Amino acid sequence: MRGYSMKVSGQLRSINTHLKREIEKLSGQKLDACYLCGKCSAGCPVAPYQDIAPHVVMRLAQLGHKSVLESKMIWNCVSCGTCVTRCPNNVDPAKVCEALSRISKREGLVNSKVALALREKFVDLIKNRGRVHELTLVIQLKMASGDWFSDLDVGIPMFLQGRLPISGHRIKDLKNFKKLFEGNKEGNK
Amino acid sequence: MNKLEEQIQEKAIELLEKGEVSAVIGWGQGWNPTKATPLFARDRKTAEKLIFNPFCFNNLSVYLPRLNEKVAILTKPCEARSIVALLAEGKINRENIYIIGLACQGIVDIGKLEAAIGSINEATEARLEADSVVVEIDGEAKKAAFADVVLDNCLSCNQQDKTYCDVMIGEPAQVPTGKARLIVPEDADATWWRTFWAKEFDRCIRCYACREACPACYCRDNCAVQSLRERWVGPRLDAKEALMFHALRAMHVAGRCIECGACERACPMDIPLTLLHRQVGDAVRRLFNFNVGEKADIRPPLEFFLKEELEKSGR
Amino acid sequence: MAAKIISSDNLQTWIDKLTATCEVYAPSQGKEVSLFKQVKEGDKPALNILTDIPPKGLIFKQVEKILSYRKNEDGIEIKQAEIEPGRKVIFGIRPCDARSFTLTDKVFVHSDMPETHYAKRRQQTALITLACNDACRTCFCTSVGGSPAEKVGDVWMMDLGGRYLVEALTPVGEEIIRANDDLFSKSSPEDEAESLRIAERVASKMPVLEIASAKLLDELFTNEEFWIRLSEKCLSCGACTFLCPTCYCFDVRDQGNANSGDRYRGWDSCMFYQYNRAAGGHNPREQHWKRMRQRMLHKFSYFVTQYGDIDCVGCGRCIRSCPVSYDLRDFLATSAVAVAGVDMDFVGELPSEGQPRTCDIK
Amino acid sequence: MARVGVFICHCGSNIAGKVDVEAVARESASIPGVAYSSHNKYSCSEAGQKTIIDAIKENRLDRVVIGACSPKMHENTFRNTIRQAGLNPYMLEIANLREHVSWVTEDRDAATRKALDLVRSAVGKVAFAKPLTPGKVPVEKRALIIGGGIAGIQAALDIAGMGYEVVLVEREPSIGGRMAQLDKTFPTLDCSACILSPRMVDVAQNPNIRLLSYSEVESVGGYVGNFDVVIRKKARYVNESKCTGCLECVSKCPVRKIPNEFENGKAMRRAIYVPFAQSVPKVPVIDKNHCQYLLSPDPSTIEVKEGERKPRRRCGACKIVCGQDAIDFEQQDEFIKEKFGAIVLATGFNPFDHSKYGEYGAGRIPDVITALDFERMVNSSGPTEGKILRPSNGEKPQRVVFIQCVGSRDEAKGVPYCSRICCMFTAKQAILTREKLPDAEVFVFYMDIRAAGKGYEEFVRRAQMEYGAEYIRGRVSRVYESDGRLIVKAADTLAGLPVEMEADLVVLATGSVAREDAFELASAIGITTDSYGFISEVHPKLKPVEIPREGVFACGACLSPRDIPDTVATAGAVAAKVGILFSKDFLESDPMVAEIDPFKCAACGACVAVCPYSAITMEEFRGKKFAKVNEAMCQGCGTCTAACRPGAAQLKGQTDEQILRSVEAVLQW
Amino acid sequence: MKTYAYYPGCSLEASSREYDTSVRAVFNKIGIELKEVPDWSCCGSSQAHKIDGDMAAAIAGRNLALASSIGDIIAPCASCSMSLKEAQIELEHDGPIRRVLVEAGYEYLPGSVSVLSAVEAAYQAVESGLFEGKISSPLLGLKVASYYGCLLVRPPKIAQFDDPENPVSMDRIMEMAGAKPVEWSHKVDCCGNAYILVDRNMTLNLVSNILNAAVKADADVIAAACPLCMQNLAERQAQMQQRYGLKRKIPVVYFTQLIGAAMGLDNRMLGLKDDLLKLIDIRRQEEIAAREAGRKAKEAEERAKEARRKAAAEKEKAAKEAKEKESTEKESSGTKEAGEAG
Repeated sequence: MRGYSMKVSGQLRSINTHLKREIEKLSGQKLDACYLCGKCSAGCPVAPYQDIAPHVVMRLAQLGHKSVLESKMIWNCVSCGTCVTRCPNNVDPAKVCEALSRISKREGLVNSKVALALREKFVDLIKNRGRVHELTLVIQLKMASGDWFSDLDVGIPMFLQGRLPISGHRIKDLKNFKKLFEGNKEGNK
Repeated sequence: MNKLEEQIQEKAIELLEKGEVSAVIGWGQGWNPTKATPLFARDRKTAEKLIFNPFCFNNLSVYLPRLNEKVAILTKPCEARSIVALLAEGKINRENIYIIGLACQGIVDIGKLEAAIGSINEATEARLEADSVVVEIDGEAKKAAFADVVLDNCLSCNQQDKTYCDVMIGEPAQVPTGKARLIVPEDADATWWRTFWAKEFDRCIRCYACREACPACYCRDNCAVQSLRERWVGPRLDAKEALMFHALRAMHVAGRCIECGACERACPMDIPLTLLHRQVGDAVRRLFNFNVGEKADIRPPLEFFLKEELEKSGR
Repeated sequence: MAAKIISSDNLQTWIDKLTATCEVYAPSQGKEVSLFKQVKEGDKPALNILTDIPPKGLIFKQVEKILSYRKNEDGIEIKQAEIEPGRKVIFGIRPCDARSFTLTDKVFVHSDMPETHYAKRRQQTALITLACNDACRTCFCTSVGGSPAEKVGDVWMMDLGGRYLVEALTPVGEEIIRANDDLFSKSSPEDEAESLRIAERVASKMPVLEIASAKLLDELFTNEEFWIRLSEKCLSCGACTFLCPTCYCFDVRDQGNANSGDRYRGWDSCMFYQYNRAAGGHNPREQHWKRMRQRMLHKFSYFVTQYGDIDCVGCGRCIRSCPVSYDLRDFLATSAVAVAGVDMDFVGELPSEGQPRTCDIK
Repeated sequence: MARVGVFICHCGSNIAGKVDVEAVARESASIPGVAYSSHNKYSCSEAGQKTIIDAIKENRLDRVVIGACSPKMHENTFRNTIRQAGLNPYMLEIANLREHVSWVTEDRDAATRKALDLVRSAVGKVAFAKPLTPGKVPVEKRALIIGGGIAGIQAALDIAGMGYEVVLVEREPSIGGRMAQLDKTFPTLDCSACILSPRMVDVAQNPNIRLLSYSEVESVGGYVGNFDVVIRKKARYVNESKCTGCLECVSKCPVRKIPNEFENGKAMRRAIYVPFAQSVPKVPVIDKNHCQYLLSPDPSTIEVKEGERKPRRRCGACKIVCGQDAIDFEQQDEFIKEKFGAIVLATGFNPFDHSKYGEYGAGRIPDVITALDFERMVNSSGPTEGKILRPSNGEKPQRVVFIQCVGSRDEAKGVPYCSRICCMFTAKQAILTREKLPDAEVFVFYMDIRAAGKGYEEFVRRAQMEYGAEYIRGRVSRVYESDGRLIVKAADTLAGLPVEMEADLVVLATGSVAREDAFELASAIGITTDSYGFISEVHPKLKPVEIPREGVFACGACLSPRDIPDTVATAGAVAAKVGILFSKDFLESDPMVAEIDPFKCAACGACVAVCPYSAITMEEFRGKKFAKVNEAMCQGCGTCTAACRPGAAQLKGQTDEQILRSVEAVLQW
Repeated sequence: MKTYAYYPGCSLEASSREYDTSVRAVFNKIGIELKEVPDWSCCGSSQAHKIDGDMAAAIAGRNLALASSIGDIIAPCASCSMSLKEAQIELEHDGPIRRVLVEAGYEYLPGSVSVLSAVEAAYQAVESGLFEGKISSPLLGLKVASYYGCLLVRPPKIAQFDDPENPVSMDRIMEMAGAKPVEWSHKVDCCGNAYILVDRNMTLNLVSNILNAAVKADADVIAAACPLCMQNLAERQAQMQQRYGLKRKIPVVYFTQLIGAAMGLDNRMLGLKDDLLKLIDIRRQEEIAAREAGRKAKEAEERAKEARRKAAAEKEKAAKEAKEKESTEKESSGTKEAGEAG
């Protein structure tokens, strides 16, 4: 098992309340409710493979420290819900990571291009067809990561079994469906 | 005299002559055949004047709290619940009351009757014939279908076979079916009600007949409304002040009112007060799952407090 | 001025013309209750009824503001309430109701301390009385000093069938008739005779009640048993007093606070507990039978002693509207017997039993 | 017309900093009824009070409004002030300009306006005030103590020591409570039983103390100085006066497999038992839910056919072996009615039920135990006779992990508060583990160490430095079984390392929760609790052992989680309070109680039904029924005034009229 | 016949067709009609809300709106059911999302549908006895590790189903199917979701932990209820054996496939591999044999017990008789004494 590398750059001079409030607004979480007990980090399945632990994300978010926007952790949260289930203060660190990753993208500080690609390609796919076409998604992500050869042992048999069909469904009412993507543009800026 | 009346008189005379009670409270003939009047029979002679017909609209239990003697009371099935409610509140002593339940076929709503056949002040005779009420006025017999002129309360009567009493006279009759006097539109909202009551209460002359006729309103002389100090209701005579009085009364009888309609029948201005009390009553039934006048050993729901209620309210 | 005749058609024209010069109030049958309502041109009053609500309130308002006060820099400013100006006519008032005003006048107008609001309004108002062509089941005016055709008010009328016999009784009345003289024609002696016949017939329909003298009734005061039994079924509400044309008790209450507010005068009822409650909580008429006794003795004894008349006009409204159908005539009959010292078996008997039953006034 | 004097206090800058006090005083002068108004820097100071007295005398004032701090603070002060000026002390109204205005309002103008409104309201109210006089009630100088733990024991001994009679009621068969279950106490590592047992014996031997064990309080009526209490003495089926405590009966009882409550269910007892060796009284109890004799049907109730033999009761072994004939199967619950002047609540706490912690196995994993389990385990009279063993296989653990804050500081589990004792007992248990198992590793997972107390921090440091307990900062996320061992998943938040550790025994430092079942009588006694169920005191600082019902006190962990020293200290405090109460022969009763106007009363009885203190009864006078308030019992809560329809019930000093006038005064401008 | 709206989700159309067919077959057999939500779209899964929470709720909400004419929704994919549940909570109050939906021409009536995962629906069916008499070939002796993963029970405030730390519903379902659920430690541990494409090492580590735990618990098969879990757990076992110390391969199937097998449904609809079908048979035979042996042993024990009891009774009787004899003698002597004293 690996340790969190805890690579946090910069110095603490004061608290960036602006960023802190933005995180609170986007995530809907009260950051100060967290007393940093570390139970989220302790239970997080992916934390040992990231740069900083979830409770450190929470601490940096409390400080409004910009370095958190560059972390990998905020991109690689898998939304498994373990942290929120066990948090003694009913805080949802996953939602905080989610909010941070959105800000991170806006600020151009994305640490995990593949994770970004995963969510963007995924949503693009839905937007264009209404449903996800797994094969297209896999190919697009392979392109993003450049890792073409792992999992071929899995993919090829699946393809041959017809579990990854070449063409997928498109929903009929795409026109109205697309409105759902536009409707809320203002609310989420 | 019908058979029921014969039995009533017989029972009353028996009770009086055995000395079991000092009075039998029932109905006698009023100044007009369509007007029964409460009668306190204290001897054979007055007991022989006891009657019972569809014009006996008074709820007699209103007299019980102020009496200090052992009396017998005639009661319609529905109004027996008033007695139960008074017992529940400890206002009357069960040992001092002998309850004679009467099988009732329904009571005539004078308002409905007058709407159907015109003023009945001058009636010379009134009787029930088959399914209709016949009133003779000026030698002319005017007829109205009984179901059309019966009280709203009688239409939904479910008390026939569970009258709270010591003795029951007569056989349960069939519940009449008919139309309500006033039909509230289904989409009646707060605004509708506000307009409605503003119009109705505009007539109120604050004679307090409603209050005095109400068995639950036993505060009577001490009514908060007429308090000389804290003026809950102002001196002006308008619908607003009247609403304050009636709303205050409705809240005070909430959980104790059996919705007998005595207040409405007492009102010289014909204000449909039962509607107001039925609404409050519905709320009580919904909130506390409580039916007034069902059990004599439970105090009214607004007079005690259960921890579960706090939990249910989510506080 | 001699009596005149007016046709039914002209009668309506007369009413319409009256509305042009003054406020005219006449009986009106509403959905729930009948009462005196202001008539607008073209309205047809319901002249054939005895209203549920007497016209008392037109002159003696149920609630009226008598003054307002306001605290300002100079102290307290008091503003007497103004009475609405303009002449009024109460049209088609029954002799009993008209007579009630003359009784109340004794208290409020012809006294050492006149009641200004009442007196002024009374002065503004002309009464056009309509004699009765028939008697109600509850009528008993003849027993209390009135009559169905009593000539009371400013103008007196009687329906003779298609035409009305009209007679001005006061200068005001003469003026009213003179103003529309063209609508009236001369009356004949036959008309007068007819009117007497009708009055006779109507009067004969009413019960003849023996009323004990004021003094004897007063002696009945101490007979508690009598009053207790009499009032046994009374609920002690105020319906009878509020609907009585002669009851004039009132109460004065303020609404407001230390800085500003209004003072109101409103009807009170001797049947109410609070009516008699004194400062400190003592109540001389705590039990409702004492209040009933007060009401009865006031009307039939004290008022008689003080003003010479019975303070009841026999309209029967208290009987009609009583929630427990209490019949005032019971009291009159039983008290008459009681003062004679007979035992009390009779209580609850109906004195009017056996009397002719009558129908709607035509 | 009333002559009201208005005195506005600056409270230094507390009020004057936000409220234009001069303007308020100036404007007040024009309120109808106000004859005099002024302002003062410190009204509660001696000089300030003198100004008020002088102003009252000079201006012939007959009632007073003081605009100052909360009436909780100085109402009594100012009542005394105006009493000195010759007024009835209840002709006073306080407008709370500090807590209700200056401390909570930002804007100066708004604050001034609000202050003036409150003064108007107070003037409106005081104008209708009436002089009130307190009544006098005698004091029954006996104390009832509910709960026989260390708190109850200490309070009983102290009160008895003052020479007053005490009745100590304990629901369990023996006194001793939670402390009796403990092995050692921190930070001195004294043996718990060794310091407690002598006190328990003292209780039994003290002639001023009557001990009612295996008893519960059934109802409480009455009022301060005069409580009427009914105590249910549950049937023990053993005659206490005959029993010598030889326990022969216990050894013969065949029903052996009943989880012993005293051992937290981790050992078995019999159907007739004493909870533990040092039990006081040392009289066994028959558990009627398990006794074979009591469970078998009573032959007298069974009908049998002729010729058949009636079945006999099963067992009865205890009765046979008892040399004193002390076993009495016919015993019934006994109801004892007693009068007391004061009541002391010492009902203690419960350990948190860790079944809410699914991540720690919710009680399903045998080797995850609670702190109380550990106490019994490490105690030489406990189920393992003092040996620390893995419950799953009875082996010695190689590594023991302690997890702190289980059922403490955890809002998601409904316990956001700190239980205060867990840091310390965990350190103690870590030390005991290292003492008994020198080869075993000890890990303590903590969030913060809260060791405020004499010698506490040093104790924790000793656990780490002398005894080698390894402390890791981080809340454990999960404990699960794998291959016969436990896996503890956590994170060292200081080092930034994930922790996945194998362990043999996990001890959960379960927090303290309120013993809600102890207060079925809550409303009758007048107990109010905080949102966690702990008894609320009147004031956390100034009245820490008083509860809102006068004459009732509370001590120990029923107020909030606390350790033994604090518990004993509060017990002593309660004893002092009871002593003060009992030092008087008569009490003054608060005159601000309900009164019922018999003229207005409709005798509906609603007030009788709602009165939480049973202070109202129905009386009859000259044939008229009406409700009457016992002024000594009334606590002035006002419930009856709300229930009273005709408005006959009024709270003196807070009448409907006064309230309406004060509301009206605020609304009219 | 009760009707549910059926929301298959994208994966069930492609990579997880056997989940789709087995769910349909099982529910059909117990008399529950599944009506596919017309023109359903993707639920947004765990990715859409990372881009824009409101958009995610809107696209999931569209499916709720489409389903509201049919009734409660069964969404077999754990990710889908979670997304739909989350959107439904959002839609219950009047907010921007409901307005966006209306603008796009979809109307959702609050309270009109509730969302169930397939496990939830099956568990309800078990509770209400719909499976009674439907299990024709119970999976006797088959040791099943029920794998719930994250989103079936977490976060508990949204899932509103079972215990988030120790769920038992799938185990109960397996018991109903005759199988033997095993207690194991990784019931609710995360498998890494779609992040296999983002961080292979991390995901493979997570998957190996789960598989190792199941093997340690001696399970024959893992029952899953999520296409993503399925892909992660089932497809990379060869790699696991090579690099992550997985002792043996362990079949991973959808829990509905196992129910189907227990109900004797046609394997063409279930898509179980022959190896597993064989294993099921073997376990069943073993279990039947073991039960038979157990029954015999028990009978033997009963017989021995009865014999002991008889012997004891006889002994007691003899002792009693002796005692009674003694006491009658005593009594008679006692009366004698009394008589003399009198």
